[in-house]
Amino acid sequence: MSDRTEGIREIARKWLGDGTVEAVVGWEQGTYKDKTSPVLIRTPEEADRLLFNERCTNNLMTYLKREPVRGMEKVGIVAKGCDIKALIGLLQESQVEREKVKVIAVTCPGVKKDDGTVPVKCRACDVNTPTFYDEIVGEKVDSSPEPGARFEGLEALDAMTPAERFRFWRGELDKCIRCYACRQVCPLCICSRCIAEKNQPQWVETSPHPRGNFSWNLVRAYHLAGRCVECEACETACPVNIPLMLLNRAMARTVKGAFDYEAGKDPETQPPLRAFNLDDDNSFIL
Amino acid sequence: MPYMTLDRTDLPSLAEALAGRGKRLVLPVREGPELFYREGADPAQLDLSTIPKNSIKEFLFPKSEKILEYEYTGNDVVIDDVDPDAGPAVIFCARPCDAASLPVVEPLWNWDYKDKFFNERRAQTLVVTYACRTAPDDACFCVSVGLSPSSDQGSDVLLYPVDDTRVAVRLVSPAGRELEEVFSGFKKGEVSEESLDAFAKEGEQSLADRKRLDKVKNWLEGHFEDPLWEEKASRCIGCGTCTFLCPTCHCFDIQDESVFDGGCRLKNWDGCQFSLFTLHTSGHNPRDTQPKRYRQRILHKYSIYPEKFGRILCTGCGRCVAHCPVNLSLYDVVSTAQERAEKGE
Amino acid sequence: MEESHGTEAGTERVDQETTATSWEPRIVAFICNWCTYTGADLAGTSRMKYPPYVRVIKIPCTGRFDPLFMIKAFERGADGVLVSGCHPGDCHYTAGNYNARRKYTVFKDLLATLGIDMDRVRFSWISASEGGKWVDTIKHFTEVIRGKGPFREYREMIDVG
Amino acid sequence: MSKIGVFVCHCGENISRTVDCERVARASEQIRGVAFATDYKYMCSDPGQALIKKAIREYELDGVVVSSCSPHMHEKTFRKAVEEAGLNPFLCEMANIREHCSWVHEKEETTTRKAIELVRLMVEKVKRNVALEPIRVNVTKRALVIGGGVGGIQAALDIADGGHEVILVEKDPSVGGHMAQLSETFPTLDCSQCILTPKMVDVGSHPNIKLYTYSEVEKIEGFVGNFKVTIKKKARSVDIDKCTGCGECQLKCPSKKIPSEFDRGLKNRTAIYIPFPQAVPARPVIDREHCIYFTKGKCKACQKVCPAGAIDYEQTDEYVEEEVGGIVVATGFDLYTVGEQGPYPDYRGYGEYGYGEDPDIIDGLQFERLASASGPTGGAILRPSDGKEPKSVVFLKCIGSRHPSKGIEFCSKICCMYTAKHTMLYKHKVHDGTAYVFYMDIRSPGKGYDEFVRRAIEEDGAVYLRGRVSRIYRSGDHLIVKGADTLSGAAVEIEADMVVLATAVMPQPGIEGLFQKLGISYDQYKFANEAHPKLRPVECATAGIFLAGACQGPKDIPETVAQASGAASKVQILFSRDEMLREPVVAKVNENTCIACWYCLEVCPFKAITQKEIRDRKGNLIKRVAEVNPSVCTGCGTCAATCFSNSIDLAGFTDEQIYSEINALMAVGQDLFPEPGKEEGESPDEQAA
Repeated sequence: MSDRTEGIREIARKWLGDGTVEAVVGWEQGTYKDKTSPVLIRTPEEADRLLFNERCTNNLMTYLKREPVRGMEKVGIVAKGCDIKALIGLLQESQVEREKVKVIAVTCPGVKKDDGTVPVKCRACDVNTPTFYDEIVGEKVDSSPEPGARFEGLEALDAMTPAERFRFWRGELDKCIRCYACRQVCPLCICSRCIAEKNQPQWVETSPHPRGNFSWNLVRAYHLAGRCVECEACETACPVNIPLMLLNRAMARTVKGAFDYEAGKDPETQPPLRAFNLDDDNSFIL
Repeated sequence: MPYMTLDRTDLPSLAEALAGRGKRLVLPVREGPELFYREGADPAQLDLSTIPKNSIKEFLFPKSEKILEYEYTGNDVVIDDVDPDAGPAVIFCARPCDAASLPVVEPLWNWDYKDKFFNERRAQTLVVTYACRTAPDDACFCVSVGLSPSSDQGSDVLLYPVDDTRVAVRLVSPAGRELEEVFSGFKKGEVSEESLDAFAKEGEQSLADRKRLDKVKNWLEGHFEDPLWEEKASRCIGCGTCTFLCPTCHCFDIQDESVFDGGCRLKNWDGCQFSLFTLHTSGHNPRDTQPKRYRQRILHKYSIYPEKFGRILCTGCGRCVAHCPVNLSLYDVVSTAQERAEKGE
Repeated sequence: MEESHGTEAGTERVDQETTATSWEPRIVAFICNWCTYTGADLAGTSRMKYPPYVRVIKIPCTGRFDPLFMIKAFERGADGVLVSGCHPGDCHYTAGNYNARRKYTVFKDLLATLGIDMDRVRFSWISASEGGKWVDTIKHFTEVIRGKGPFREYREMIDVG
Repeated sequence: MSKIGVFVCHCGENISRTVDCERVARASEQIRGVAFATDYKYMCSDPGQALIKKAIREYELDGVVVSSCSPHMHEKTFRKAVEEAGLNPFLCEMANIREHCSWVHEKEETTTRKAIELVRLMVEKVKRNVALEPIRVNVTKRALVIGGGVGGIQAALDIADGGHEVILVEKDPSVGGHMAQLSETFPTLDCSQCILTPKMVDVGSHPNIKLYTYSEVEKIEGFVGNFKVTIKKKARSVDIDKCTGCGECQLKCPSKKIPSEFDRGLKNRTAIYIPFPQAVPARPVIDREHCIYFTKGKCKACQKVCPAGAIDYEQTDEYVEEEVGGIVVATGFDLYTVGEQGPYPDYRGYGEYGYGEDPDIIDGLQFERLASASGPTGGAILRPSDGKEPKSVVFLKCIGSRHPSKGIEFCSKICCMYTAKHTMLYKHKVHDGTAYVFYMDIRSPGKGYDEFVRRAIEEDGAVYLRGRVSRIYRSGDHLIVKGADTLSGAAVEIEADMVVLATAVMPQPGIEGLFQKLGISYDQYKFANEAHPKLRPVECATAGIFLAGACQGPKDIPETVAQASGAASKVQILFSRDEMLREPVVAKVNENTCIACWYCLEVCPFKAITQKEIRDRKGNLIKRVAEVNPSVCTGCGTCAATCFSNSIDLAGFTDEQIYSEINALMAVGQDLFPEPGKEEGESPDEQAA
């Protein structure tokens, strides 16, 4: 990992030094346990704060949508393959201009969660060595996605009756406190005014009561259908430990099955809810 | 004066005995990798291994609470007051930093307006606190704000886990002392006052490297505009994790929810890190960037609130440090302020 | 405590509805102006008969259907929700129904994942000439909802909310 | 507080037979914001309307709900009445308690309750209605016609004769299209060129028609009444203003072995050429792909002989912009590829029939050229391989058409007729020859059409065999055609001198590119879609664009011409006013919260949404947002339902309105269905109990 760290610092120093970018978004050592923290580096001297290790879990692409990064003419960003999927989503939806963002891709053998376990996204990873970037650091890491890993969490859910599923989700969603960490940390929740914050009319009640929570979590998952790149940032951030990725992955599975689409693969494709085919599945419409 | 001790294994039974019939019982239990205070959980599942992820705030100031109802009849409207649904409750094995949050926020709920919802709950809630022998988490910094791992502030009863098997009992408040009988029923032995002092010392010792934050207030008052805010808080994503996990954050929002002919008014948690928190109808937002919002949070906790109510609005529980999705550490920010104040910067 | 946000009267009303034998299904139908609405008109001019528990909310096109509508209908006590528009290829606006179909595809799976009983959600294409199909659809859907009874799971959330 | 009026109609007894209309009115009175409610026998009658108008004035109503029949029946009536009383017509809505209630339910409590609830929903909606003004759109009274075949020619002439300017764009060097290639036309056997040529000349000389040949539509912007078209004039290498059309250049051109497109390869042409003698304009064009000067760098024979000095090798593609108000699309058809490969990669072709390999296997248009007096053989039917007169000709129908395994399911419609015509033309010229026709069905509806086919069979002795051909192969001087006669059940083998394949009618290859520029939809075969297959067969769903001819589907000449005149008429209707009024049910963007993800732009079926830049006073770009062009928007609302942040709303069906309707489904305590006679002011609790 240290060579990756050195590689990132070197490119950041160069870009910041020659004015290629105004700033570089990367990870630095955090203050709590072994956590890392996103950091905005503005001078070549500060570049030595940047690092890469297996605790670089945050998807930094979320900073592209907010100030001060959003307003910058040119910005460098350090990214794992999975993070770059989010960039591809943002490009598809015209939220960033490719020329403005310089990507320092880092090959990644996988990261570890706070509790030391390996996230599903790493077990299912097909982009250990990124293919979409401006510069890349780290030696090549071959991808060998574990078959079935991506949707394995859905099996238990599928096995339940609808009533059991409903009870399961009531139990989970009632916990929601509407801190919106899921939304704020998500690189693809791009609305400047979330539907949950629009009150004329108030489609999604903001109250963290069961009804409001059910609507909110449902709408969040729906609005990410075909867009979520499964970076797991939402689930990682959730302070009440709602298994949000179950919903996101259920949507990913639907989109794959119904439209043969996977988010974050190709900036030239149309997200599925922005297009249609004449021969889309019609079997469920009576 | 000696203090009675109980067997640690008797804690679940004690919890049940305290709750008795009809009292709501809140205690920490494990859910996945973390602990949470939960109401109605099985006392046998009591887990004291670390500090829970949520604070006890939600049991006195629920995340959503109905405060009135209204109904239209023809073109008139009838408003009905609503009483808090607040039966007697026992919060069992709260951490000292959680218990200490109660006296911190009480003046707020009883300032220009006496909030009957908080007050009624507070009056009916017994807080039995479980002192920390050593800091349960790297994020803890209670000593920095004048508290300690065995602080009795806000507690009715303080339990000291003096060793692996015994728990000493100190009845702190009058309400706590009224329960002597219940506790005596579990009495197994005694410890001296000195051993509790030693316990407290051990706890404070475990946080010896934490800074006292006594100069932060002054520093903040002179550094409203400072590069520190941008440097630390440009990473803030503006979620409500820190404010909602915080035992002392108390902001709320009022929402009306209506159907065809009426509805109700709710008081819901709100947080100063949301961009909408200060958004005016005109579209103007006086705190228009995340660093400004973050500064406000620190200022409120360490300067404005102390100015008004004489107490720092923080008990050093460290939840905002440990659970921030982007690892933006409040302790890091305020201790930096302290350091700079000490250096005269 | 926090399970007490519902207005009292609302709670009573729901209780009354769910327990009394007088419970009537509440079906909300979001239908497009050009095909299904006109088809339902035809059912009327043909004096066909169907159960009176459906409440039609007219939208110009199924393209206008936002899944938020369905959720709000459930929040307001619907026991079943129908969305119906022009057959593929017949859309007055050429493609609104194709866009709608994509939304349905995604949203129905999401509802199913969350444990919503999919018998309570129905999508159909009913043209302006299919008065009979409208009648059959409503009859059948009403029967299904009657068989299921009130949407207790969702109404529980209404009670506490 | 709103002041809504509710007017409950009995519709004679149509509603009151099953719905207690008086009770509906009384219940409506109790809805918050309702200032007046009444019931009446016939609300749509003059006294009924007068009652509404009076109430609007008397109670200063700011919204009206007429609770009666379907809005499809009387919405216009009541909105007009409301407008006459000084209220904006869009503040009136209808609750459909007849078609959706009284007529479909029995007389019982639930039926009246449903009627009350339908009124309640509509009252809640109307409270959120806002006054809307019709959208006015200026009309540029110039038309664009794309395609210079018979359809385009007819449309252009009709519009021009109506007194409006027409821009006619044709991709080939001459107008005329496929009809110019035909010999005679069914069912009258009149000479195709004889009837078409005068029209071509008219188009070339009409003072109101601006003709762009050898040109293509490059770009289209704008909307109905206000299109801006960019036309690419391909470099012709000949200055047609100087050129006199004398033809010297063609005679001297050394590159003479280029298969003529017009004669479908049965004859050769030169590199500088006029496609056919009657071409309009009768001016040559240099085919740069085959021109020796352009390929090898020297020659210039044409320039040397041109007496007018019209040859211009330096000419480049030129782009011109034209502003038009309406567009007629008449891009016509092409024939299905018969060989293995062709311009339609999705279709398999008919390799087994040997087209393109054996010169005596030709398609229908080639036969037309053989039979044409102006064709390569001067009208004599001679087989291409050796110029001998074929004594037996086999005609195969449905080549491509009605053959799903080859990729096409539709019937090409004209082949039955033209094949019958071919057999007749053949028999009229080769009296001792035999024409065989393999067919699946004979489809000859149309004036004089079936009689025509019968004549081919009965008078001219064409041998019709019902079945498909499995294989065609050469055996010495003959082609062996193996097939089946399904009527007799026998296998058939015919020694033919020539085979003619009636290939499917397909859209022009690549035409979808143009359709996409126009923003009009097309089917799986790339035929343009009409707005409604029966009632709006000439219009496209996109306002201001009309269809003529085979670009929409297989059509014969009379149909094409009729539709072209129809399209021309539609254009002239459009041009009959200086400005158009459109229903204001259109979408509107909330620029504050739009994040420019362009979902709306992509899902809009009408290309009504564009990107707009918001700049500060100094001109710096602040942000981009979506913008709806109200002149183009048709109000489907797909954008509104697709926008994640609800930053687009649809007037008339706003989120607020729909929300209010849904919200009105639930009440907390009020008795929603009070019985008449019950005292007011009773507490809800008592009522509930």
